[in-house]
Amino acid sequence: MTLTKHPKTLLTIVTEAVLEGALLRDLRERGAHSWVVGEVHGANLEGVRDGDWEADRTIEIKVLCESEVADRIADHVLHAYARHYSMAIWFSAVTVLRPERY
Amino acid sequence: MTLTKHPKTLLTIVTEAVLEGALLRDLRERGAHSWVVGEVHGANLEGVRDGDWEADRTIEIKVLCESEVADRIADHVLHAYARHYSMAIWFSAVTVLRPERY
Amino acid sequence: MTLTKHPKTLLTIVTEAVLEGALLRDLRERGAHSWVVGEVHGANLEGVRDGDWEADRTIEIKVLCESEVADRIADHVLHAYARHYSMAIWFSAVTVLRPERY
Amino acid sequence: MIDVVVFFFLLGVLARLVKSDLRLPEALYETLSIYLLLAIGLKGGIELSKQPIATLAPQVLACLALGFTIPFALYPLLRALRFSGVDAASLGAHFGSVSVVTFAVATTALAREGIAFESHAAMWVAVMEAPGLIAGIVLASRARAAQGTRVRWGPLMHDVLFGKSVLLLLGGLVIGAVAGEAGTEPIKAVFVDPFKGVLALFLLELGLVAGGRLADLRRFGPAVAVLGLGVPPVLAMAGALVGLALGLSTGGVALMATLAASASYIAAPTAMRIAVPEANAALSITVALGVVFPFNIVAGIPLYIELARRLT
Amino acid sequence: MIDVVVFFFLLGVLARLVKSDLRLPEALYETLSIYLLLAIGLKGGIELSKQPIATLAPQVLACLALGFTIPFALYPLLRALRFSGVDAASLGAHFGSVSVVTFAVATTALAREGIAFESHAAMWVAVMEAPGLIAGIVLASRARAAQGTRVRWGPLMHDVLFGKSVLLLLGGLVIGAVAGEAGTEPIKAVFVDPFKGVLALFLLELGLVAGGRLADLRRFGPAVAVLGLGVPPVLAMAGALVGLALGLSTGGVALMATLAASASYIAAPTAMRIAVPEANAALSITVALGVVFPFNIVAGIPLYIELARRLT
Amino acid sequence: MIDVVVFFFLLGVLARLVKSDLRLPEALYETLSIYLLLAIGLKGGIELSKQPIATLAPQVLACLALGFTIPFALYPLLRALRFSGVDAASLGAHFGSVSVVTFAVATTALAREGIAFESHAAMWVAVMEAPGLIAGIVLASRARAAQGTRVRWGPLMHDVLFGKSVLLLLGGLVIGAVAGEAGTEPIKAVFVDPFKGVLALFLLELGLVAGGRLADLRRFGPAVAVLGLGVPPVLAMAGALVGLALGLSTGGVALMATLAASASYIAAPTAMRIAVPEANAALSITVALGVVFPFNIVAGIPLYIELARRLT
Ligand SMILES: Nc1ncnc2c1ncn2[C@@H]1O[C@H](COP(=O)(O)O)[C@@H](O)[C@H]1O
Ligand SMILES: Nc1ncnc2c1ncn2[C@@H]1O[C@H](COP(=O)(O)O)[C@@H](O)[C@H]1O
Ligand SMILES: Nc1ncnc2c1ncn2[C@@H]1O[C@H](COP(=O)(O)O)[C@@H](O)[C@H]1O
Ligand code: NA
Ligand code: NA
Ligand code: NA
Repeated sequence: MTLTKHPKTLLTIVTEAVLEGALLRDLRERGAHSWVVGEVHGANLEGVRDGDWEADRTIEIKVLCESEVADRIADHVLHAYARHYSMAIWFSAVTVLRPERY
Repeated sequence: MTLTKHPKTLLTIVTEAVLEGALLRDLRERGAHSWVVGEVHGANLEGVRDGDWEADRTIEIKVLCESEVADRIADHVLHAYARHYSMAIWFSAVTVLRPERY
Repeated sequence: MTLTKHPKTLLTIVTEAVLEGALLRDLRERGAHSWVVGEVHGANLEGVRDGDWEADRTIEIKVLCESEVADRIADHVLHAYARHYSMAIWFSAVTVLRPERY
Repeated sequence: MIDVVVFFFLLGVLARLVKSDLRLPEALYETLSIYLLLAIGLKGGIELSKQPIATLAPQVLACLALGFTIPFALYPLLRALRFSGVDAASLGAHFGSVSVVTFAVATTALAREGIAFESHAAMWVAVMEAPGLIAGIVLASRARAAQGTRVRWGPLMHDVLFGKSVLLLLGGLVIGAVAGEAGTEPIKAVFVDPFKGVLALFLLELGLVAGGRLADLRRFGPAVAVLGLGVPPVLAMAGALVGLALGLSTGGVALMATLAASASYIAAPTAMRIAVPEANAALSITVALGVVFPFNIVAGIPLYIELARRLT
Repeated sequence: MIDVVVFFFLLGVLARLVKSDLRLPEALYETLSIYLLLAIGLKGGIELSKQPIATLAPQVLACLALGFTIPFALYPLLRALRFSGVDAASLGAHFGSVSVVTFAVATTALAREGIAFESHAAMWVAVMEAPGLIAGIVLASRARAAQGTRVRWGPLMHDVLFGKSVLLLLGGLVIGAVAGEAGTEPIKAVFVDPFKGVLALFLLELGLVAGGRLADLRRFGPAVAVLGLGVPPVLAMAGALVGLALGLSTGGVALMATLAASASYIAAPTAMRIAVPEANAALSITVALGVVFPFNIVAGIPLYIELARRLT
Repeated sequence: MIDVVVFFFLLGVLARLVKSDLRLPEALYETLSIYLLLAIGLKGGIELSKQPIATLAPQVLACLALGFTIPFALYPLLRALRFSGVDAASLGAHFGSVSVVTFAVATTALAREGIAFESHAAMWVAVMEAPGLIAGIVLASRARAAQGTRVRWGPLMHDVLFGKSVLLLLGGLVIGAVAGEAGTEPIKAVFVDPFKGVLALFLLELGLVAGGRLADLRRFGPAVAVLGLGVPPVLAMAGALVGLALGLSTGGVALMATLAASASYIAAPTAMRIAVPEANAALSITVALGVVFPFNIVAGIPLYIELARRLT
C-alpha cells in the first residue's frame, strides 16, 4: 500500500517559556492554524537541568504548515525575539495525508 | 568519519490522550515494534493551554519504522479515528544505523 | 518571501534517563554546543506506561549540529552504551537560518 | 452565609475571567482528586462496619435505578431542545452519573448546619458513578443504530467499573469498614482533619476550569444555560423522592437530591469520549462543569437542603 | 538560636554544593508557593475584618510609595557600580518588589520571639508586589529611549496586577475577611497548622535553587556580592523608618524593614524577562536569590528585628 | 490484625491486577518519598541529641559491616541458583541496601504494639543504604574481570553518598539533633502527625508498582519466587543477631532484622543501572519490589517482631 502524500514544512522553535503567549499570537497572525507545544529542558555539563526555576523554563513549539507560512513565522520570530531571548529554530521537510488541513 | 545510514520513516501522531491505549494496540498489530510517547499541549490565542482537563490532554506518538509500516498505521488510524478525534499525522524521512531494529 | 536556509543534521537519541549525565558530557566533548532534552515514555500493549518507576524513565535528547558532529556522537554513543542500555537513535536532515550557531 | 469553600471556587472563576496566569499543577489536581475519593470512601467505610447489610441492599438498588433512569428520562427533553441523538445521550450520561466534589460540598454544608446524614453515604456515590454512563452508551448506540457502529461493551464496562473513581471510593469504603474506627485512627491526621481545606483547594482548581468554560457558554447558545440551570432542580426533586421512599434522614434526602442533581465531569467525559466519539465533548463538559457544577455549589445545595427539610 | 526552617534552606544549598541529585518536583514547588500565598492572605484577611478601613489607607499608600521609590533610589548607585542602564533598572525592580517567603520567615521569627505585629500585614505584601516592577520598567524605558523601543503598558500592567502572587494574596485576604474567624475554622487544619512545616519544605527547594546560583556568583564578580549584602540593610532602614512614621508596632516595623530589604525572585524575573528582555536575567536572579535571599533569611531578619526593637 | 497502611498497599496491587487506570502522579510519588526520608530523619535526630556519641559508634560500625557483608554472603547462593555473575552481584546489592518504606512500616507496627525501640534508628537506615551497593559493585567487577571493564569509583561513590536518600535522612537527622524537641515543635504538624497517613498513600503507590511487577514474575520463573520469599527470613535472622550483639531493645532488634531483610528498590536500581549495566535490571526490581517488599510488609514484619520478642 502506498498513500498519496503531500509535502509540508514542520517548523520547530525551542525557546524560553515566557514567550509562549506572544509567540502563539504571532503564529496565528501569520497563518498557522494550529500547533503543538511541549515542555523540555536544556542541560549543562554537570547534568544540572535548567527549568528548576519558574522564569527559566523552556518550550518546544512545532507548527506543521506551508513552507511560506513557516518562512514568514521564522523570519518574524528571528527579528522580534532572537536578539534577546534564547532560541533555536529549524525546518524539516515532512509529508502529510490531508494537505488541506495545514 | 562517515557512518553507513539506512533510510527509515518516522511517523508522528498528535492526538487526544484517551486514544493512547487503542492506538498502541493498533501500532503493534500493524508491525511497529516499539514507539515513544510524549505529553504535549495545544494552545489557543489567549495562551491558555488545553490539557487543564483530564479528558482533554494531548499526546505525541512517534514510531520509527519501515515506510510501509508507517503507511499501514497512518491509513488505519486516519480511517478509524480521524473523523471524530483531533489528530495530526506526519511522516519524516530519517536515517538510522541499526536498520534491523526498526 | 524565501529565506536562505542552511542544511544541518538533527540527531535524536531516545534512551534511559540514568544516562542523561553521561550522555551530555559525551555530547559536549564531541562538539555539540547545546541540546534539548524532553521526558517521554515507552508503552506496552496494555497501555501501561513505563516510567512509573524512578530507575525506569526515558528521555529524548535532540542535538542540532553539523553532520560530522552528529556522526561522531552517534558512533560513540552506539559503541559505549547501546549494548546494555535501551536506545533508539536517528538522524534527520533539517535546515536552519543561523548556521554559525549549530 | 456562603461556605468558605465556595469562595475558593469563585476565586478560581475570577482568576480565569481576568485572565490571570494562575494555574494549579496537573499533579496537584490529580493528587487532590485521589485524596478526596479515598477520604470520602474511608469516612463512609468506618460507619459502614456498624451497619446491618440488610438496610443497605434497597439503597444500592435504588441508587442503581436512579442513575440508570436519568439519561432515559432526559433524552426526549434533550432531543426536543434540538440536541442531536448522540449529544442527548452523552449529556444524559453526564447527568446520570455524579460529581464527587458536589457531594463533598453538600456533606460539609450539612455538617455546618448540624444536620445528620447516613454516614455510609459514600457508598451511594460509588454506586451511582457507573449506571448513568451505561445508560448513556445504550442511548447513543440506539441513536446511531442506522450507521451500524457497534459498541464494544467488554472494555467499556471494564473501564467504568475499574476506573479510578469507583476503585478509590470502594477501596476506601472497604478499608474503612475492615480497619474500623480504631484501625484508621493513626491516619486521621491525613484523611479526616484536612478534608475541608483540601476541598477548598480542589474547588479553586475547579473554579479555574469552570471559568475557562464560561467563554464556551456563549458559543453554545441559550439552550445550554436553560439546560444547566433547569435540569438540576428537577433531578434533585426526583432524588429527594427516592430518598424519602428509602426512609432516609433529612441529610440523607438532601444528599440523594444533590447526587441526582449533580453532573459528572470526570468519569463521564472520558467514558463518552471513548464510547461515543461523535458526541460534542465540549458541549457536555460546558454544561456539567460550566453551568451545573457552579449552580449546585452556589445555589443548588442550599435549595436541596431546604427541600429535604420540608419533605422530612 | 537559628530557626529550624533556616536549616532546611541550608540543607538545600548544601545538596546543590555537593552536587546531590536531590530535586523537588516542579509541581511541588508550584503547590507550595500557591499554598503559602493563600495561607498568608487568609491569615491576614481574618484580622482585616476587625480593622477600621481608615487606619489602612495610609499604610497602603506608604507601601505603594516605598516600593515605587526603591528602584529610583537604587538606580544611580547601580549605574555607579557600572551596571548597564537596563540591568540597573531590572535589579531595581527586583529590590522594589518583595519576597513572600522572606516575609513568611520573618513572621515565624517574630512569633517565636513573642513579638506582636499587625495581623493584616499580608496586605502590605500584596500591595508591595507591583509598584517596584512598574518603576523598573519606567527606568528601563528611559534607559533605552534612544533605541526607540516602546513599552506596551496594557498587557504589562495586566500581568503584574493579575499575576498569581497578587491574585492569591488578595484572594486569600478577601476570603479571610469575608468568612472571618468562624467561617475559616474548618480549613485551619490545612491553611494554618501546617504553615511552618510547609515553609520548611519550600525553603529546602529555595536552598536548592539558591545553591545552584552560587556558581554564577563568581562569574559576575564582586560587584554582585557588594550589592547583595550591602543594599538590603540600607533598604531595611528605609522600611523601618516608614514603619515608624506609620506608627506600627515593633513587629510591624520589623516586617516593613524586611519587605523593603527583600528582593523578588518570582514576579520580578518573569516581568522583567518580558518587559526588559535586554537585561541580564541571570544577573538579577543571582543577586535576588543567590545573595539577598540567603542573607535576609540567615542574618538579615534577626538584624531587622533588633533594629525595630531599638527604634520603637 | 493487619495494619491499615498494608491495606493501601493491597489496594494498589489490586488496582494493577484488575488493570485499573489508577495512577499516582510522578510528582506525588517523589514528594511522598522526600517527605518520608525527611520525617524519619527528623524524628531520629530529635532523639539523637539526647544520646551519648559513644553508644552510637558500635552501632554505626555494625550497620556498615552488615550491609557490606550481605551481598558477599548471598553471592554463592545466587550463583548456585544459576544467576549470572553480574546478576548475582546486582541482586546482592539490592538485598544489602535497605528499603526506607519497609523500615517505616516496621516502626508503625512497633508503635501499634507498644514495643519501644531506639529512637535514633533512622541513623541505621542512613548508614545501611550505601555499603551493600558498594559490595555489589565490587562483586560485579570481579565477575567481569575477564572483560576488562573498569569501574569508575569516584563518580559512583559520589552518587551513592550524596544521593537524595542518604542526604535527606542525614539532613533530617542533623536538623532534628540541632534544633531539638523545642525547635522542631512548630513543624510537627507537617512532619510528625501526618506521617502514617502519608505512609499509607506511599504504600498505595508502591502497591501499583509492585502489582505491575507481578506480571514479570512468571517470566523469570520459580527461582525468583524462591529467592524473594526465602532470603528475607534468613537475612532477618542475621540482622536480629547483630541487634542482639549490640544489646538493642526488642524493638531495635526487630528493626535491625527488618533492615537486613529488606531490599532496596530506589537507590539500588539506579546505582546498579549505572555501575553494572549488563545486569538484568528488571530481574532485580522484580525481586525487590514484586516479591521481597510485599512479603516483608504483609508477613515478614510481624514475623521479625515475634523473632525479636523471643530473642530478647
Ligand atoms: N544545537 C542545538 N540543538 C538542540 N537544541 C538547541 C541547540 N541550540 C540551542 N538549543 C535549545 O534552544 C534553546 C535556546 O538556545 P540558545 O539560544 O542557544 O540559548 C536552548 O534551551 C537549547 O536547549
Ligand atoms: N498544523 C499543526 N502543527 C502542529 N500541530 C498540529 C497542527 N494541527 C494540529 N496539530 C495538533 O494536533 C492535535 C489535533 O489537531 P486537530 O485535529 O486540528 O484538532 C492538536 O492538539 C494540535 O495540537
Ligand atoms: N521504532 C521505534 N520508534 C520510536 N521509538 C522507539 C523505537 N524503538 C525504540 N524506541 C524508543 O527507544 C527506547 C529504547 O528502545 P529499545 O532499545 O528498543 O528498548 C524505548 O524507550 C523506546 O521508547
Ligand atoms: Na446526577
Ligand atoms: Na523589597
Ligand atoms: Na537489606
